[in-house]
Amino acid sequence: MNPDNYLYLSAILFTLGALGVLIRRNAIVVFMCIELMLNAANLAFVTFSRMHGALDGQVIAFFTMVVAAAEVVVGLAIIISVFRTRRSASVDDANLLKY
Amino acid sequence: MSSFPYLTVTIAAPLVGVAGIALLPKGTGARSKQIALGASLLTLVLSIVDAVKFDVGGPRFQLNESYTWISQFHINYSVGVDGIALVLILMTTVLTPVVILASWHDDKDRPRPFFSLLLVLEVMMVGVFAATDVFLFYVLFEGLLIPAYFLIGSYGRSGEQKRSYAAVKFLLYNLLGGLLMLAAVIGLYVVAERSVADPFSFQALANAVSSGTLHFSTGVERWLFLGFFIAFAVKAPLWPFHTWLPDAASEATPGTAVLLVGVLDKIGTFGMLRFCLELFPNASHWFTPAVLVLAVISTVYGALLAIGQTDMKRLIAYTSISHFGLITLGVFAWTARGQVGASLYMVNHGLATGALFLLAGFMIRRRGSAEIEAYGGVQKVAPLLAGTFLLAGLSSLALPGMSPFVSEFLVLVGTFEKYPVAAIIGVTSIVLAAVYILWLYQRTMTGPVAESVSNFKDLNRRELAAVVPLLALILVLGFAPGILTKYINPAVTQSTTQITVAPPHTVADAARAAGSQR
Amino acid sequence: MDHWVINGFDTHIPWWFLLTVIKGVALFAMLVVLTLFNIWFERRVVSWMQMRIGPNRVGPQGLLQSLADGVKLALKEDIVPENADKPVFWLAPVLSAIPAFLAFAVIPWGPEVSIFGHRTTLQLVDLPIGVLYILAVSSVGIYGIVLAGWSSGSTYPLLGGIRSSAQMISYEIAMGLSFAGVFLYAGTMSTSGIVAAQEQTWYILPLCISGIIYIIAMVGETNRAPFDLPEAEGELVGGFHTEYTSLKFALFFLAEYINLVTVSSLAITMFFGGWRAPWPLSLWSGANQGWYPMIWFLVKLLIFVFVFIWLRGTLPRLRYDQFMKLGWKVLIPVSLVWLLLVAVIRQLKNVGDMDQAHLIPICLGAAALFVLVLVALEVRERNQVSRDRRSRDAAELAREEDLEGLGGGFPVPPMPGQQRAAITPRPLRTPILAVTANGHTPAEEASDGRQ
Amino acid sequence: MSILAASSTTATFVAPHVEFGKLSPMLIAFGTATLGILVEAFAPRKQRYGIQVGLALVGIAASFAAVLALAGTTASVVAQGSVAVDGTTLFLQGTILVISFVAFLVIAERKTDQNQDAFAAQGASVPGSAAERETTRRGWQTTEVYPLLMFSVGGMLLFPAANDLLTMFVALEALSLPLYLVCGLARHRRLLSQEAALKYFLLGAFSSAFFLYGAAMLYGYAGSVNLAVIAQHVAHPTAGSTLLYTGVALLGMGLLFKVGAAPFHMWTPDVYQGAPTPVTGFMAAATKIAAFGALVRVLDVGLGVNSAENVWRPVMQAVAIITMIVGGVLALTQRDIKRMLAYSAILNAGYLLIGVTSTTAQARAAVLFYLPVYGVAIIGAFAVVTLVRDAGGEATDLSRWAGLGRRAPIPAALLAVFLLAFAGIPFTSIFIGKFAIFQAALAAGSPDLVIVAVLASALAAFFYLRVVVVMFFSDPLPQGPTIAHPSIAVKTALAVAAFATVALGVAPSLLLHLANNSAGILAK
Amino acid sequence: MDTYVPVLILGLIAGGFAVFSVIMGAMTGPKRYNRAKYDSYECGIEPTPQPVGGGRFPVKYYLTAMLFIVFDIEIVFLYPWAVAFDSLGWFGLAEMFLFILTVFVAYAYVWRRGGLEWD
Repeated sequence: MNPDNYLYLSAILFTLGALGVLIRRNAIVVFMCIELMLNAANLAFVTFSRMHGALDGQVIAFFTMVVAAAEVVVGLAIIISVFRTRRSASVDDANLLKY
Repeated sequence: MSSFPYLTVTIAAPLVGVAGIALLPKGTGARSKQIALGASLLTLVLSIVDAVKFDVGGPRFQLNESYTWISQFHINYSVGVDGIALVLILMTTVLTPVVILASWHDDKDRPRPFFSLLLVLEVMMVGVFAATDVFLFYVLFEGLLIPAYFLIGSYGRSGEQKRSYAAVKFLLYNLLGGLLMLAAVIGLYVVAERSVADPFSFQALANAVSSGTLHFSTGVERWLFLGFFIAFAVKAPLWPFHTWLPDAASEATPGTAVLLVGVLDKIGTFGMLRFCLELFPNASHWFTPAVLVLAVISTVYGALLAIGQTDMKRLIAYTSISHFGLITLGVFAWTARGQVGASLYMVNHGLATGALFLLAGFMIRRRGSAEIEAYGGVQKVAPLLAGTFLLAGLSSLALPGMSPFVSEFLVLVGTFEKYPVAAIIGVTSIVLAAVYILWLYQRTMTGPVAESVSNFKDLNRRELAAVVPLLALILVLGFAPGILTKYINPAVTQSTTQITVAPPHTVADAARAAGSQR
Repeated sequence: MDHWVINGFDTHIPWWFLLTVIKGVALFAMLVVLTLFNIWFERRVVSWMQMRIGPNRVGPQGLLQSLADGVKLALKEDIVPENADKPVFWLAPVLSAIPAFLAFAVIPWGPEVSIFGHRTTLQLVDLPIGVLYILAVSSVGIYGIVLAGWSSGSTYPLLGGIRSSAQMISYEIAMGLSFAGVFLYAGTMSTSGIVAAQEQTWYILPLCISGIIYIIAMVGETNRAPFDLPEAEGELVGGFHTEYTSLKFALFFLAEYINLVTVSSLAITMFFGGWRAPWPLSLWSGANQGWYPMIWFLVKLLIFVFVFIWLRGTLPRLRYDQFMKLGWKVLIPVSLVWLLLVAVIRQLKNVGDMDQAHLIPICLGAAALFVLVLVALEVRERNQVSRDRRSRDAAELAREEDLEGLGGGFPVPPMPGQQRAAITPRPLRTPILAVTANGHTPAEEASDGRQ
Repeated sequence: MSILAASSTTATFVAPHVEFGKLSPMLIAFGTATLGILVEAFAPRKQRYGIQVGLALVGIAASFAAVLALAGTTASVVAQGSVAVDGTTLFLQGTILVISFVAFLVIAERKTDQNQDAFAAQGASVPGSAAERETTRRGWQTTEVYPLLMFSVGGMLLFPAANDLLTMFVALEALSLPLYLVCGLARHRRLLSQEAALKYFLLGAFSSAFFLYGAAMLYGYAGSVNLAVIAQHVAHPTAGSTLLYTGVALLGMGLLFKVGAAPFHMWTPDVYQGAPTPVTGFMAAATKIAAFGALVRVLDVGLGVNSAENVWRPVMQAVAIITMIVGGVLALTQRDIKRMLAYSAILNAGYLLIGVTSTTAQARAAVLFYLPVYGVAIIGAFAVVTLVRDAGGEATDLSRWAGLGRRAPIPAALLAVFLLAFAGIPFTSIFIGKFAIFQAALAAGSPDLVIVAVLASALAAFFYLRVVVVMFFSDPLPQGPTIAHPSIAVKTALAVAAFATVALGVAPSLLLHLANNSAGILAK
Repeated sequence: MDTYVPVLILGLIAGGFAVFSVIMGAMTGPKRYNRAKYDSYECGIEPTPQPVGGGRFPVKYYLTAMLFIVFDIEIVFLYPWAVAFDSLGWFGLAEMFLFILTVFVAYAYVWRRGGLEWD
């Protein structure tokens, strides 16, 4: 299969994730969209890795997974603590800080 | 480079007072006044020593000192004085003890910071006149805003809204000007770095400009000129950059106002004379018509507005704007006579307006109001006060025999040689000056004694001690201006020599003028 | 690639494809049949252990009982609760059944055999990362369970689903760690490679600890007794599938039994020589060739299934905290340390400059030290926890829990007479006004904070 | 990377060479953090605070000693090409460590708030709940803050040193993730704090996703994430440059977010305001240093400044201008001092970007000089903010600060020094920094940037001075905030910050010299 | 991609079967409406109100999930190491010791701070 297609898929996923971050209001959904973006990057890395015939990209994907996992842990901790105090995970409800 | 750092010692002398004030034990803060007075008098003595050491016939810059400061940018701590700087330093060191004496009770019960700030301000004022490194000049030029800012904002008239408004306005105007100058200073450095070994040294730069080693492209020179000029125009308030001065001068304590108008603003005209003309002669020439228009407008506008004022201190501030217009006129007249007059005027204006401000301050302190309406018939209750006030006023309107007369005359004559129209319009300000000064005197001092004035005390000994030296100086210099011109003339001659575009005959004029003055 | 034309057809279907389809269908059929058999087997064996008879009516010895049950389930009403999230509720059983089948794709049933004159291995597909694939696919199965619990819109299934997933992921770690030792020895992740590497010795011998850990973990992983907490009838009714009926319920059931077979097969593949014949039989060279290995594999599988049933028949169910503790505080550290020990031994062997006689005391010493540390940790922990508990002010905590509505993290039904803070669905974009303990709303607090 | 590349081509495995000595500053920082976790696990609750603070300070000092020991060694790329240890790296690492030390002194402060530090007793407890009151009453502390911040410090040390994009990404996350958490742990005003953490996290993760995708594009372009290899491909293009441009743009967005440049600045004011003030100070100073270090390295090493100059310079210049305008204008309207300082941080990022866009060695040196002086001053400023307290924590609203100069002359004077420094008044370190940057920019031929910067400075002076006006020219409020008497640690921190701000304004030569010497050397 | 075709085939068979079952179950079974039947099951008492949209979630499980992630990632790194163990030699062993040690630090922390307590 032509590797370009994987890149297109990756770009689409990344764009979807980015749009989701900008449009969605629920912190968890926003967060999931960010994970989607990270995974789109992973897909791109792996595809390029295959195109270049080297394994670097796959190793990078490993590291990205680790980082994404750490991000999940931290992010969920924050979201849950916010949710516990406000009973809401909507980003719009987090509106105490304004200019 | 002289063996003993006379200038540095003079500059740093007030710091002795600051240290003394800082070391005062708790509860004895009131002693700061005496310490400050002592330190400022010490500085005065030292500056007189400098003047004595200064060889009138010698090279232009003397008492030079230079130490590497920031080698990465070729910045040096270098000081040195020519005649103009020297007389301005003398004026500063004279005014400071007078101001301290006059401000004896203006410290709002926080004497330590007040007098420390005055002394720090003196350090910077003396330093700025003595600096021969462009960067050092700039740093001090900007730095003295801070003590002045706190003096206006913390110790001025009551009514914090207006006071802090005036302080902020003062700082912002000057800071914006200063930042533009910073850009120009850096620009100058970047350009000069290529051809001048010591790109921040004023002497090196001036020499390079006059010898042609340092050549700016026309556009660059004009931009750099503008950067410097706007900063100086804000400082020496030239219409339309003047609006901070009436606010600042009227909100500050009389002492601060004296330093503000008497010394700080002189840095602006001093800077024009030294930096704009000598470093950017071509651009200065190109801009001269515009500058002259501004100067003339300032002169007339300041005078007209002064007439309309109801607040004494604002009135005096506006007279200063008018006078600064004249000084600028003299600076940009491109004649030696005009420039000598302008330099002389800087000193004389400092003394005359200083005395006027102080006396107004004494009155305001007694009455608690700066409104002219609130006074009347003071001369019957406090003849000494009225008498000194009249003297100061007359000197401000440049009555012959008083020192400002000489300088104003020289400026107008010098301008007339090349720009007669400007000079003629400038003359009208003399007429207007008579109006505002005499009318002010008439409204406050003569007539029936106002109720609130009836229990006025006359000047006490401290106040007399503050004012009398100034008036004495005005009279002495009025009759013997040569005391100062002997220092000023060589400096002007030498600087005009350096301005290559200046037509050669003006040099001869200047020499003649110098001779005639003697 | 060679394309053969099947007689009478014009279409070019490669043989390998046809073979794959055949193998796939066979695999599917066998799994379904095995499930039916295992259900019957379990009921009979448990009855036997409990001195009962068990199903014996439908078919010979009741063998068709499971089939009959399946038909009965298909004829029951398919109830979807009102509170349920409908699409997910439908999706969940499908999502849990498919991975169960898929996991089996890489299990080797035997060596190369000849089918219709074509040589092929008795394995659907031989992936180089076979074991990883199994782990990945079986993880997807967890989604089925969590989603089933969540979408039911009911308390017990939710708890059951979450508990179940917590349990599965907890034991998955121990399971994964136990595999690492196998990879270390085999040098590959391919299932067939691992089987091939066990030609000399089954890995259960050198990797005994790994094997034991895996066997424990696999029971936990399949939610089987004594680890069948998610379906603890006393606490949670039926667990995540409480609200499921009819064939959707049957699918969960199916998935569970297939998983049982899968993990057993994996155990056989990883530790018990795969399709290889056991020792005395392996002396006969023909035992590991042709179709015979499938027999050995099935026998081993049945033994494992029997062990599962045996456990269910004899052991009481663990409490949830005991169960999690076993997983986290025993299996994981033990397998990690074991892995390191294995690695050291292996490396020493590779280098070849170590007398094996020295090795055993070193390993034992290290293991003993480690156990001591663990014990110390646990003792201190216990002391600390009990201290903390004792010193807590029970009344205050109780009040806080009431207000939070989460009794220590779980939603709890209200006590009689207890007033519960009303939770109403809130329109979007308005600040929520939940009352916090000190009587201020968060919004108030926040605005206080801004002063 | 090369590990696997090697093993894929040849069967034999060559153990990578890791220069532990050259990595020691980072290793020490991460090691300290790890030790901190063990302390958290095994030390009795009462002693944890003391041990943690001591450990962190010792760790930072040891790491700094390692930096000093490395100073002067030849610039080299170590750890299989993933970390560059050169003049710039060591300078920035040293700076980060000094600033962290000062920041930790402020973070560890307990005397100002009834023997409690600035962090919630338990991060998980609901604000205002009985559980929280109980934990507070018992004096429990979230001492995890110290190891967390040490991890962050480690990440900051690695960030400007990273020589490939993967290492950079990992470092970016290592420095960000702990900060996200710590931001949400303020003892007072937890809701604000948690909101800040949430926003910081979401936007930070969003930007790091951009960074990563940019790295992926560059990997596709050059076949490697190593900056030097990318530079080679930029210099001698072998493929179309679409991937390069996309990659650089996305990468740039990620980095610009971290430095707080407009239009990626949205998080800054919220996070600065909501986070515990000592942490805000740390973040404002150290993160900025690390991020600018990384930015400079990506541009200089990765893009090979000269060849790709035309691609990114105009864009960066535009960003610098927008950043200065946004920072300057929005700061004018602020009533909260922390928020005001946040916008001022954006403004300062704009100044620094001027230095970044000029690619001369002078400009690099100017940036290197500006970073430490700004960092020290901003830490000092936030440290003063921690001292002005109300019943509900710090009184950050400007109106509450009226007349502070009279009630507490020393803190007010210190803050005035820092604010005047930000305003670029002569005799302060930041004035010299600005001078250096403007000079470099003019020499590099961008007078337009300098003009905007000058105008922005004037604007900035206005809002800095407003604070001074409020403090010194207004009469004190009758029920004004109290001024906490800090411990010797905070006093030291303040003294160091103020001294450095003034001393480096009067005698900047030494640091300028150091910056000049460090800037030229970039290991490639 | 050929390697995954068999998996796809098996997946199709299994998926087909599962979907077929679900649909069959819905079609073959009888439908007799009864209000109580469609309520959530709660052992016969009035069901507790369930906030719509999963408003409640037992937070403690979050901790388990978090721990799982840590160890799962550890496993991700262990597997390649284990497979390539023989060629990595002492270097690989030492690195893995360091790695596992680091994870153990986190593990000890979680253990000591009560993260491994369930009730």
